[in-house]
Amino acid sequence: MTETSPKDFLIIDGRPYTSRLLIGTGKYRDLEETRRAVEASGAQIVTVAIRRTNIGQSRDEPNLLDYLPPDKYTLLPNTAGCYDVDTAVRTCRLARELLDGHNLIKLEVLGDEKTLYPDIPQTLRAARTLIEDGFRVMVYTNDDPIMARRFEELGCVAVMPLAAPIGSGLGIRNPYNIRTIVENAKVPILVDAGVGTASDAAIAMELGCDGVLMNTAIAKAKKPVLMASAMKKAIEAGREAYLAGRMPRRAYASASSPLDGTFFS
Amino acid sequence: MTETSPKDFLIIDGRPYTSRLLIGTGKYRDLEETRRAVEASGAQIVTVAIRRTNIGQSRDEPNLLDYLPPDKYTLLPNTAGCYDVDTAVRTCRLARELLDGHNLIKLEVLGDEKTLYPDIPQTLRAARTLIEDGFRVMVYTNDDPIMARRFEELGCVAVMPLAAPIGSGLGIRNPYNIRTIVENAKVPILVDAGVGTASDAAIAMELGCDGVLMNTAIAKAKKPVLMASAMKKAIEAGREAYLAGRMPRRAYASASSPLDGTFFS
Amino acid sequence: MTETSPKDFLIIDGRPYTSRLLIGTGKYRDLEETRRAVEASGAQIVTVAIRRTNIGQSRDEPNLLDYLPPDKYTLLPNTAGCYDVDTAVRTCRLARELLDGHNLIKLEVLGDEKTLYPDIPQTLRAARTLIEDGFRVMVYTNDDPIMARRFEELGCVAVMPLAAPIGSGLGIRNPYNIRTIVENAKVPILVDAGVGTASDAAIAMELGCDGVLMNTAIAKAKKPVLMASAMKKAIEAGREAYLAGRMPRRAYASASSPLDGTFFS
Amino acid sequence: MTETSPKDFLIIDGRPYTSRLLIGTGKYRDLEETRRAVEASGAQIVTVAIRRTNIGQSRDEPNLLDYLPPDKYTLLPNTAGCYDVDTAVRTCRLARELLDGHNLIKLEVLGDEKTLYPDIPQTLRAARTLIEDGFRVMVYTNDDPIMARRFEELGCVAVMPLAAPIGSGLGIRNPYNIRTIVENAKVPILVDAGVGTASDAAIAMELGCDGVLMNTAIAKAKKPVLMASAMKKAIEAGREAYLAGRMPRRAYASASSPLDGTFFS
Amino acid sequence: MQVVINGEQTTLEGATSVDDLIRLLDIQGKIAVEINGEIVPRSRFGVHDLNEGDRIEIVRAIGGG
Amino acid sequence: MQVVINGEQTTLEGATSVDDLIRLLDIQGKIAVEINGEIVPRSRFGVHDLNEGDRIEIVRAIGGG
Amino acid sequence: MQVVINGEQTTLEGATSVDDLIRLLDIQGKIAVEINGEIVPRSRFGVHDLNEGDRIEIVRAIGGG
Amino acid sequence: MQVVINGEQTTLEGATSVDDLIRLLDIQGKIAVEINGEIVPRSRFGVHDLNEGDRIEIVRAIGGG
Repeated sequence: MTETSPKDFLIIDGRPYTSRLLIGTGKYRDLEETRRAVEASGAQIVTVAIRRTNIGQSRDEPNLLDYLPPDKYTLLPNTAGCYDVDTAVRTCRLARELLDGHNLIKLEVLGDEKTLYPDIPQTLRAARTLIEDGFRVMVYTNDDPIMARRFEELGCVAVMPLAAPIGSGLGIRNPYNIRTIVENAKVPILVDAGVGTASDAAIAMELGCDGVLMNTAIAKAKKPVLMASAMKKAIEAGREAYLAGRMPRRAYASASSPLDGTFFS
Repeated sequence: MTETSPKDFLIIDGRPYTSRLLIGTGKYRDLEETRRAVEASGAQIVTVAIRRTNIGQSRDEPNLLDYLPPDKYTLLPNTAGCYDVDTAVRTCRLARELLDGHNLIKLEVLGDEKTLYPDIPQTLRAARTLIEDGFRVMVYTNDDPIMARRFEELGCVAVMPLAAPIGSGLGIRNPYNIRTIVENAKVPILVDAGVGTASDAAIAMELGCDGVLMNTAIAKAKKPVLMASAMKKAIEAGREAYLAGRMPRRAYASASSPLDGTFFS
Repeated sequence: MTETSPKDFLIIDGRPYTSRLLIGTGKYRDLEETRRAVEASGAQIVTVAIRRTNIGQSRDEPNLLDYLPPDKYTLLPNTAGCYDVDTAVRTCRLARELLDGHNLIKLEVLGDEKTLYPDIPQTLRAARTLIEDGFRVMVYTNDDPIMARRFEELGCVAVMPLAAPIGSGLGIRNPYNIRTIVENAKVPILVDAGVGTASDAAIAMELGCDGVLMNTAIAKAKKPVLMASAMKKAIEAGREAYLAGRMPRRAYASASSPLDGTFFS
Repeated sequence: MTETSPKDFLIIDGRPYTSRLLIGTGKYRDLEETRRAVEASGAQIVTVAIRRTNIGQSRDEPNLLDYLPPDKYTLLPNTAGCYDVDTAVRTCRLARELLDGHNLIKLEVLGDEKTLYPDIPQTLRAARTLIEDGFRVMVYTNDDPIMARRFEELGCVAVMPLAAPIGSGLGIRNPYNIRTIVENAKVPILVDAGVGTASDAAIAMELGCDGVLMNTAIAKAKKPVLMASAMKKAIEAGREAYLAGRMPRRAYASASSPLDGTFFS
Repeated sequence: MQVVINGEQTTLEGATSVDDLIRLLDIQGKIAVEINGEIVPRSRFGVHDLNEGDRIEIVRAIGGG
Repeated sequence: MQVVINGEQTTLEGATSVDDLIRLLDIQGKIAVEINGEIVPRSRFGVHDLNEGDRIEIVRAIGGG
Repeated sequence: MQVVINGEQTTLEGATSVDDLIRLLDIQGKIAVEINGEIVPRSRFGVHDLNEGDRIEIVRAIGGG
Repeated sequence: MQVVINGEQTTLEGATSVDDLIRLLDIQGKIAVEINGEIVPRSRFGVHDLNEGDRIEIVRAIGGG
């Protein structure tokens, strides 16, 4: 893809990335599988969770940071599991301390456990607080174009609409909304959650998204490392297709071979 | 994709191919663009049309075979534009003579110009005649699983159901049929016609198809060479996703981060 | 629907029907439920199967014809369960004798038990034989527009493409093909098989079909009689929507209330 | 539908309605066409807009209320066209005065003119104010299940998620969300906006919605009165299908006629 | 006399015509009959004689899709 | 007296109450009136006096979605 | 001699074999030839004589889908 | 001294600073600490004294989506 790779960077908070695939690190068999999947995916940004240490048994626990060194990857702490503003904000502050002042975070404030959809009003409040506190916020939101713009106006560095419920693998439920969000946006739009297989990721990119964040689709495939490779290629394929400009759809057929000079015509 | 590439060949008529993307050579601006697109696509099998020479003006006409040398590519003559058995059969015989006895051909006998759908009864007769005459037939057919099996029983070396009308770019109109055809098949199933963009190709492969043949989706993209690269990656992505085994779909959400030890829980 | 009902008849083999819903009589709990469902559906044409009498036990068997008197309904014998030409043809001849010379029949020659798709080449031969023998043939076929036209040219009085496999309830898998068939047709096009719920039937009619034949969608609903009523209304709704001419689709929004004079504007 | 009609009422704010189709009164050629469409639709609740009188030219203007007498229909004033809380609230107060204390209103506070999607945070504030002021609020919202529950908790008497942008006719873009909203709800859920043709309305009802509000789909059909009749039947068909319990979907076929005793078997 | 009725080998005693057969088998309701691949019209039930080895099909209409 | 009616600067002569105003503007049919952001109940049209600078809104119901 | 070449009535002078014809028409590149519905192998271009009324097809490979 | 560590009531002996606490609990690897809702910077682990009733959170990074 020599035509575009030189200039086709994903830029988040002023930093350029060649990979448009962001992946989560949950749900893998072990940290070694996590490492191999991340490698196969080519991801440069990986999300991590912040959790309490298990007092008394953390002694020989393998450490995620040893497998995904912060100097090699952009670690993106996320507030998954937070259902209120206070918890989300405190989680971000602990993450910043934990990662030596690193202030790029992924904010999610969830509405309920059935859908894991965001609680929009609380997400708005948390985003405001975090931005004032100097965080660079990538925000998980629903696919409402009006809310996406609101988060952009608020100063979020990336807006991450869901394609379908987290972990559902249902693909892009409403391409219309995603496209509208992309058309209105000045910050990167990353589809977050809902991708189930490679074509879902390609579709997100063909809609004009700047990237895709996924976790379950890779971690819960029968062969996670191979699926990670599939996703890497799907993201690139979708991006290139978007840049190449697809053929127009036609209701009827159109011959690929010239009719002129048809044999025995 | 080290896990699979060593053994993951597309085998057609006993010959192994590493690329599962077959492309047509029509509708390009010129033969140089054709060559660059074919190269970017990684295709090893390319279709060609057989047409009358333009008496008196063929002198300095550039020659397709100079751009796509038969020693480098498997040229697949197709009978595009034929609407009856006799024309299709004679076209194949001329193609075989033209290509020094090469007997792998793509058969299509069309039903009308509006849909460019195959005429199934005539296609059956033509396939029978060609197979008796020693041709190795890759057959363009509709997406009817019963007919697909019939062509396989007849001795076709590959069955090529349409995804949508030739040149329509509408994508896989009926994944259900394609999947059923794949489940029943012992010969390679290649989706032929209808692909419009990268995700369409990925979906075909995720359904378990052995490959995809396309022309317009690449030739009529705004940037054909870049789209060719996108298609190469999409085919590989879809194939790997199929081999990796996608996550199960779920009606509801499933957290990617462990709930256990959730902060402030 | 006073605008249209006077002239909006479904005409099959020269006979006008006010109902465009044809239903099958299989899979019901008993003949009484069958009768009530047929009544609620408003169907005027009902399909019946021809089967061997159970020698020695037929004595007090209730008789379908007592529940659906031929003077009240057009009974449509179908060749369901036939996998070859000879069986289908003989079944039709027995049906004609059984129904006192009634020669309107529904022909299906099946390809396999997994899909219950038609075997097109055999269906063509059977149709030819039956038409020569004076039958009025309504033919079950796949959704290939070329084959649909072939059956019309052959002299079938109605062409009945499948929407999805018999008994699958998957709805219209390929609206594109159905619409193309309708556009080309001069005889009534009835969607046969695959409808699962009311909206599927409405969609078939909105595509321009002249009617719909269904069985499982009603018989296997939790409340068959109520579903029969739903289908009656869905068919009428879809037909009226088709005749009324739907609004154009728009990629973006359009206010329903006048902007002019907006309050406080 | 004798099985259900006696008990199957749509109950809004304690008042029972036999019709589940609500329609808007905008975009018609004239008030006479409006009246005929409303009549054909069987709607008992119709939305109206509140607009400034045209000073000096209102003399012989026909009056909507003469065509849709409040004693015959439940007039539902809506705040279409309002982009902020204050305008929406004042519009509702004027509507209440205009309709002699009638306090059932449809609230919409819009986000932008391109999508006409609701501005959720402002809609929340307006709803709170109006409910405190004694209004019975039916609220137009996006299809986010978390927000739908929030509006229910707030005390709205009906929640009206959009199916697609107002006036787009794109149908139910995200059935998954609508179904989730319905599953969680204790108040009536009415699909508002986006319906384009009869089957769209049937699908909304099959998802379990309590009703549908539409305007453009009827007013902008080629024959509005006939489309109104189609919508009436589609709503009833979808409701009955929902109550009847659809057949299960099957990946493969299932014969409608008994195999036992198959002819010549 | 040995015949095949609806696929079953059967020994017939005292049935010479189709009418006899139907009475013998006590078959009720509307039926149609085919013998050796040929339809036997209802009008000929009384006069059509059965022969050794006849392949007889007796069918009726039932509920079907 | 200068007032704003439905957004238009207007000079009023000989209208002291809302009733006067409606008669003056010759407005037919059912309406509702808001003055300076407050509803004026129909029952008070006769007694509610207009004042210099009032912002008056006069609305009616029309077809809408 | 009158022949039909690729559908066109043509008068040929001084061409007896297929080789002659190709030279005469100055056709470059790889081609295949059919005469009266039968393939003429390239190996026989030199020896296959043309006859009055022959229907001759001369084809090449071009880009196609 | 009674404190709450990661939600658990705990009795602490011989730990006055955060450093002491971490040594006492034998916690390895990178962590962050919050006491009574306020972050304790790693740089102040040695000097920040623990008090009766402190609500202490000690967290680390793990795999998450």
